[in-house]
Amino acid sequence: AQTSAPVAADTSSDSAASDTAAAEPTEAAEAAEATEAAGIPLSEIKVGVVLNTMKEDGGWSQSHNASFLAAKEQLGLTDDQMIIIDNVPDTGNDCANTIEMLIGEGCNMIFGTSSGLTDAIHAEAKLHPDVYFHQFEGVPADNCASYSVRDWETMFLLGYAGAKLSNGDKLGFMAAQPQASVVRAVNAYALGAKYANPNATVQVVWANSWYDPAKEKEGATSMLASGINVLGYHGSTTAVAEACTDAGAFMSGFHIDMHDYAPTAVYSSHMWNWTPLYVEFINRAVAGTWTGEMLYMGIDSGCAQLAPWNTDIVSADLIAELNGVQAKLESGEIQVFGGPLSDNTGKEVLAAGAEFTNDQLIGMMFLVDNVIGQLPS
Amino acid sequence: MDWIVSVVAATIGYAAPVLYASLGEIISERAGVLNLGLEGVMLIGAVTGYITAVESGSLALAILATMLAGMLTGLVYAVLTVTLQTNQVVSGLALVTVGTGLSGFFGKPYTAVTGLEGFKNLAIPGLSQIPVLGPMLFKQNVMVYALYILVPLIYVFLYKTRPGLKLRALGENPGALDAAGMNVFGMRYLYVILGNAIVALGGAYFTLAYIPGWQDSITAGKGWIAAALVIFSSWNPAMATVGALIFGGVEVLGLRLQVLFPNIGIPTYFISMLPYVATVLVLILSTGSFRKHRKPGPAALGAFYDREAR
Amino acid sequence: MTQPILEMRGITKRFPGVVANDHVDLTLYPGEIHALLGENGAGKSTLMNVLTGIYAPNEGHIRFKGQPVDLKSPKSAVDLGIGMVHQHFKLIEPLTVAENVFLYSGRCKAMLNTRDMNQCIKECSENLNLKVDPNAKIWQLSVGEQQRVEIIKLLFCGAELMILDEPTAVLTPQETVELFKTLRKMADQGKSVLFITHKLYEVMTFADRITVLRNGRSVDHMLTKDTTRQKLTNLMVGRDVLKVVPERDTAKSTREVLRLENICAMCDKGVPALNGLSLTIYGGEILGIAGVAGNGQRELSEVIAGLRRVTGGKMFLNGKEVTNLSSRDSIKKGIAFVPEDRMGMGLVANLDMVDNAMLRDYDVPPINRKGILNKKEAIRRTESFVKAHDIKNAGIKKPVRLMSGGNLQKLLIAREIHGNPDVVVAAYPVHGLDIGATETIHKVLMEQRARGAAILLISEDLEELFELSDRVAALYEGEVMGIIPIEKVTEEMYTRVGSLMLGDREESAAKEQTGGMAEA
Amino acid sequence: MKIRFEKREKLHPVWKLLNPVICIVLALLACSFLVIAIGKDPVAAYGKLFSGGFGSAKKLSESILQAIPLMFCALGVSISFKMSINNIGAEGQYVMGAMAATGVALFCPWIPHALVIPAMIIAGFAAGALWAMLAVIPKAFWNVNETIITLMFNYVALLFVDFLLFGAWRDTSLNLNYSPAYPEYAMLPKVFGTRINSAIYIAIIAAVCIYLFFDKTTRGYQIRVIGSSVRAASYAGMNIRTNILIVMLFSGGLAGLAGVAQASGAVGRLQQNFANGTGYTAIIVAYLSKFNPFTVLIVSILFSGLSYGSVATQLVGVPDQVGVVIQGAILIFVLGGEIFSRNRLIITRREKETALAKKGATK
Ligand SMILES: Nc1ncnc2c1ncn2[C@@H]1O[C@H](COP(=O)(O)OP(=O)(O)OP(=O)(O)O)[C@@H](O)[C@H]1O
Ligand SMILES: Nc1ncnc2c1ncn2[C@@H]1O[C@H](COP(=O)(O)OP(=O)(O)OP(=O)(O)O)[C@@H](O)[C@H]1O
Ligand SMILES: [Mg+2]
Ligand SMILES: [Mg+2]
Repeated sequence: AQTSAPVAADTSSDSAASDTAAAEPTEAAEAAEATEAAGIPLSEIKVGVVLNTMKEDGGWSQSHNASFLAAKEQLGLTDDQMIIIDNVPDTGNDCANTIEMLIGEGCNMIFGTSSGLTDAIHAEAKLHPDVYFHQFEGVPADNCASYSVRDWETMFLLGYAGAKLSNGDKLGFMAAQPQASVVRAVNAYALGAKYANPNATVQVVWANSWYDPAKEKEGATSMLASGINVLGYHGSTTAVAEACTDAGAFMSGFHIDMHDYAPTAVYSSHMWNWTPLYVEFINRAVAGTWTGEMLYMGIDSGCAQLAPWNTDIVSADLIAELNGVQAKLESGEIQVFGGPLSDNTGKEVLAAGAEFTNDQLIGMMFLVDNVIGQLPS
Repeated sequence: MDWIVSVVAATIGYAAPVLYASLGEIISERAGVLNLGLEGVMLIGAVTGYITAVESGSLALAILATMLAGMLTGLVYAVLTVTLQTNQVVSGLALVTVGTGLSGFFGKPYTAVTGLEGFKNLAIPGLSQIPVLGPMLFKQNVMVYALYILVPLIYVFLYKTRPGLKLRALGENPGALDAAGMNVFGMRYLYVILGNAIVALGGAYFTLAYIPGWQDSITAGKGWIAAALVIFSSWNPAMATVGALIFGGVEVLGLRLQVLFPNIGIPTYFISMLPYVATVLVLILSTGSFRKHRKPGPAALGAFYDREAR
Repeated sequence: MTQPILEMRGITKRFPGVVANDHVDLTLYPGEIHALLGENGAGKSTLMNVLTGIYAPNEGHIRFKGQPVDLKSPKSAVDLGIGMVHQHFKLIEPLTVAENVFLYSGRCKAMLNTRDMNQCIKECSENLNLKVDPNAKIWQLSVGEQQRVEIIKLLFCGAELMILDEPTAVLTPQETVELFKTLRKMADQGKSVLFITHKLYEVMTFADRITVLRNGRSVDHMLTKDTTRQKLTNLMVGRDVLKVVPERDTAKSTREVLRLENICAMCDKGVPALNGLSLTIYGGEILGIAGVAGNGQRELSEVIAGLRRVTGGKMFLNGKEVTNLSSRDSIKKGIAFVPEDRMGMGLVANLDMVDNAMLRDYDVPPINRKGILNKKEAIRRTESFVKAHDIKNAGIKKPVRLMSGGNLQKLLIAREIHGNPDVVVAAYPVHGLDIGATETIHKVLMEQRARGAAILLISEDLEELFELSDRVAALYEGEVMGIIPIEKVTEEMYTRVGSLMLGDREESAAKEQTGGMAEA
Repeated sequence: MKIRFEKREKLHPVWKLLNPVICIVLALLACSFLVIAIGKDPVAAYGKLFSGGFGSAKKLSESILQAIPLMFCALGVSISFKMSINNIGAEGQYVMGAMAATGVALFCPWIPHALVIPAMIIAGFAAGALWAMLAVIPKAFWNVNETIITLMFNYVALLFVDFLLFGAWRDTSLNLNYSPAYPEYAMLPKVFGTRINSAIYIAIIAAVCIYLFFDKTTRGYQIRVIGSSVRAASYAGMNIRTNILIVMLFSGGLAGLAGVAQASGAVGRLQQNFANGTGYTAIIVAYLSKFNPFTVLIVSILFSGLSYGSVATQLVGVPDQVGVVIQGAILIFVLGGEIFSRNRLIITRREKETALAKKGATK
């Protein structure tokens, strides 16, 4: 078992802690310490959720909100058994305050859906040892689990399709900010494109803002104007869809099925489905097998999904080809971030045959060699 | 050449909402009422336009509703600053707060509601065939075309008509107009309301033409840029157009630089600062006291008019 | 007599702390030129502002052409045909003369045509003999020219009842004559003219009837032919005024304190305002500055006080060159300044008396003790000011904006002479003050003179200048036209200084003075 | 009917006090219509709002904790507004202060541990002050409008901090645009028994100092004079340029301290969008407090309680934006209500207007 990670833990103990945490769900194997904990009857479960943006944000929080509601439905929880608070800033004291409020309302399972909430969740977890905390991509602790969804397999597929749809070797990618999760998506997209076409490159443009639709549209337009006709996207506005529609170009969507934003442009979208994760956590709590560990799910468990291929854009042949690639991904035949990998400055970041650790995946901060663009140093 | 055409065309599209806001603010400031609440008014306009468009399916109705909402904020602002004689700087900031809050409040159910056919780019037959200029100027959306009419209209109104003459006088010396029997309060109400209607259109540009769609704080600070441009423009709609294009151009080029020179070595964050830095520089260069003939702005700007004050 | 065009009855207007009009009556007949007379602050402008609908009266009623009228706003007055030239001009600075006039004219079409407008104003100004360039922007004009624009505005737009509030303060005597010729013509056409002035000579020469206000009350009205200057003065002041020229030694001082050599300076608009002005002031004398307002008086006082940079020339204080002193240094070197703009510049309205009393030496001991204010000393000093000059106040910790004009000026001058300055610059020190306060201020100036200070006194009132000054210098377009020693005040002195004020230099003045003034 | 205002000389002190209270009540009433408009119960919403912010000792202490950076920013803003310098750049100055403090806490290992906190305070103050002074140099030297420039500096500051957080200063162990966490010795001690940190003492001391500064020093005196009348100030030989810079030194410095207090007192690292609008709320707080430093402290707590409490309104289905609207509405109503303490409102009916002639409307 591990010591609980202190709020202000220095980096070395952080990584030590997460090394012991498993990357895959390994419930029973390590459940020894949890056996004494009797389960909570399902009727006494009360879930408190902290969303960092508005639950109608057309992206991140919307996907979580929908997943929580689906989980509630699936498990037959009553309305009283789940409180969802949205628009709680990652930064500052608001999160801690909100969690206090939720616990005050009787919640015994707390979920924070942004990695930015890590510090607050850790602090609160220490104060309330009898409450189960869950944080997105955080550091697990005694009563604090961490979870995420592998989005790189779907992004790889979208990149693969993009390269096939492209009129040349060059693709584009409109990205909000160079945060690790975004960087990871860009890289997976580029690697997918390269898998389809060894000469494919991906031009990335950063809006440097989480929320500036005008800028995102202009960034997309600037790539389309340079002759690129396929864009990858990581963000939650409709602006890029608009630009692609105007230019008659193609794009992949993110967060939710963006088909409706631009029926002629979106060839498919990466979609989140957190429901299996949330159902799993609640079930474990009921069964008394809940542990503070890292839970990662991916395309195989249905947590990362692709929206149906847009048959107006993607030919039946290509769909068949893509299904083949997807099968290889699910079987593990293709490792998205398998060595050897080098970044776009020529440095080798992963030796042949090696694999990234969980930490390295979470904190990915390099662009693979066929990405054109730069990260702040 | 194509590259230049596409940059200019994009610049115009990018400058349009800022220009709407600047034009509205010029009208209001010419009347002597400083309104720093542009950001709030734009957001209210943006959300109203979007909700109306989604609910009614009519863009014309949406534009009408936007202007009405802008007028309503103008009315509130006029009551505050003209009748209740409040500090205009702080009232403007209050308007930003309220506008942000209200638009978020009412826009919440409409966030990421999709499927609205906004104003599409329309090539004007004939004009858009003119080489170079055609694709730059005449493949835009209707709200941009409206500006092609609005800017000269406001210009002529201000400098060539009698009501425009009165408006110019109003911001300089309301006491003079009042003594001559003109309705200073009424005119201020009128122009603040009118100005805000135009500012609100700047917000609706985002939700009806540029994106279309609603998101919290969708204007992302453009209202403040517009306030700066008004000073730069010396309260002249023609110069405001130039200013908006400079701002739009810097922003557009900043993004294109990432494509043109992906390995430029300057962190993109510094390129993102360019529009703000440019705004500061332009303000200093155009209004600094080292300039011989600088226009300090309407003399009565920011001061409430009280007939019995000395 | 015919029916009056205007009757004002029982007009009362209160401002916080002042009753500006206290049951004032005024009657006006068609075809007459009527003078409204009164000391500064008597309530003349207030009454006119009530008449033009700018101020809402607390009590009283008005009949116009026999009908009761309710002047809710200036618009109602304009609709009735009441027009006014205000004491403080109502002009739009960045607009041209023509635009300013047409702005108010019903003759203005919806679309502006600059050429027609200019042409029209040019003709009009030529007819009226009031020369201005229709295309000039107002801010480029001198105060005199601006006054002309105001008059053109009034006459151009036409009105049944024309009110002119001190129209002649900045006009030359010749222009004054022309103006009244025009007004008389209008009166002969049946219009009525109501004008305000402090110059008894104009009243006696041009008015048909006179109403006198004192302390906000209408004290009397009469036909001009039934009265004399002496009677009017007594009515205005409320007691017999004995012309006592203050006692003063005639011993000439020769200790040169302040000398200006060829001073040039710009006004705020960047136009030259002082053009090679030279002056010397001796210790123990009062040098009066005469001149039509706007001829560089303000710039002159500010240059001496270190508030305005000179662009040429030199200034010497006690023999040492001090050109372009900062205002901080000028205070430290003993130059006191009573500015014309009391509340805006000399005092801070929102601060209390104590804060205001230390405005000029907050920075030096004993008030400043290593960056900490010595409040005790400041309070002691304020109290001594109050005692010495009998300053009425609501409490020395109350904002001075609550004080009356006379008491403000007493506070200001007490502060300025504190510490016995070498030089005292006093710009229009008694403007707007009642007789009592005026006497106090004059007494203080004479005391300073006796102490040996060099005093520069700027005033538009020649009588005041002649009364107090040892010598009077006339200023015209930023130059000294001539300096006249005052020994005995005669009628001839007025004409002599008057013609200097018009820009006739001393040499040529003797020949021309007869022409201009005799007619008047 | 005709409505006009007539100046009144003085107002009974009770009314003077009551005026803002009435305005706040009216603002809350007006906002309750919003809640009704979306079909919710305003009483329940306000109940949650106030109990969420002030309902228990714990909640009150949380609100005070949240108020600390707001206090610093509002104190800073109020001194610049007192001189009629519209510094709306507190947001950026705050962030710059936090950035400098982080630099000291994480990247200056040579500083002895005991001196780290003092060094952070000095660095935070200096960074905020420098950023503020830089923004008013155009004002001081060329008389360029400072309102807009201070605002533009906010965007630049935020982007600069983003640049660090996404690059050199990123905590590489996390998928976060955050700096690494501060070491324990860089954290401000807590006020005993609560989560409130000791920066509150600094805020109170700062308020006292500001009060004494304006009342007792020649510099404060100069600023008061300049704030009321620039002409009188130059007449008295005050160097306006120097004073602008000095005022912004303190104004920005205090906002910088907000960054230190939040980073080292509450959060323990630098984060993206760190100030989260506090710099703008501070302007409202400063104005409502009429720039009185002690009132600033109280109003800050009130406002942070409102924003905390607004989270709780979600429990009854009312979006939290209602909190922001209420803050703005309170400002608008208090601003608009001020006229009634300077004037009396006179409403006359048409028929009565002529009667006014004889009667005399007021005594
Ligand atoms: N708007 C105002 N607010 C407050 N007090 C005023 C106002 N206007 C005039 N007063 C006061 O009313 C009194 C009369 O002022 P008014 O201007 O009518 O005098 P006046 O006779 O025109 O003097 P002058 O010869 O100096 O022009 C003065 O005490 C003045 O201070
Ligand atoms: N009305 C005003 N309101 C606010 N700020 C002003 C105003 N007038 C001037 N300033 C500012 O004060 C600055 C400097 O004024 P100051 O009087 O100190 O100038 P100065 O005397 O030339 O300075 P120095 O003595 O250092 O040369 C101006 O550039 C301007 O930015
Ligand atoms: Mg007068
Ligand atoms: Mg100076």
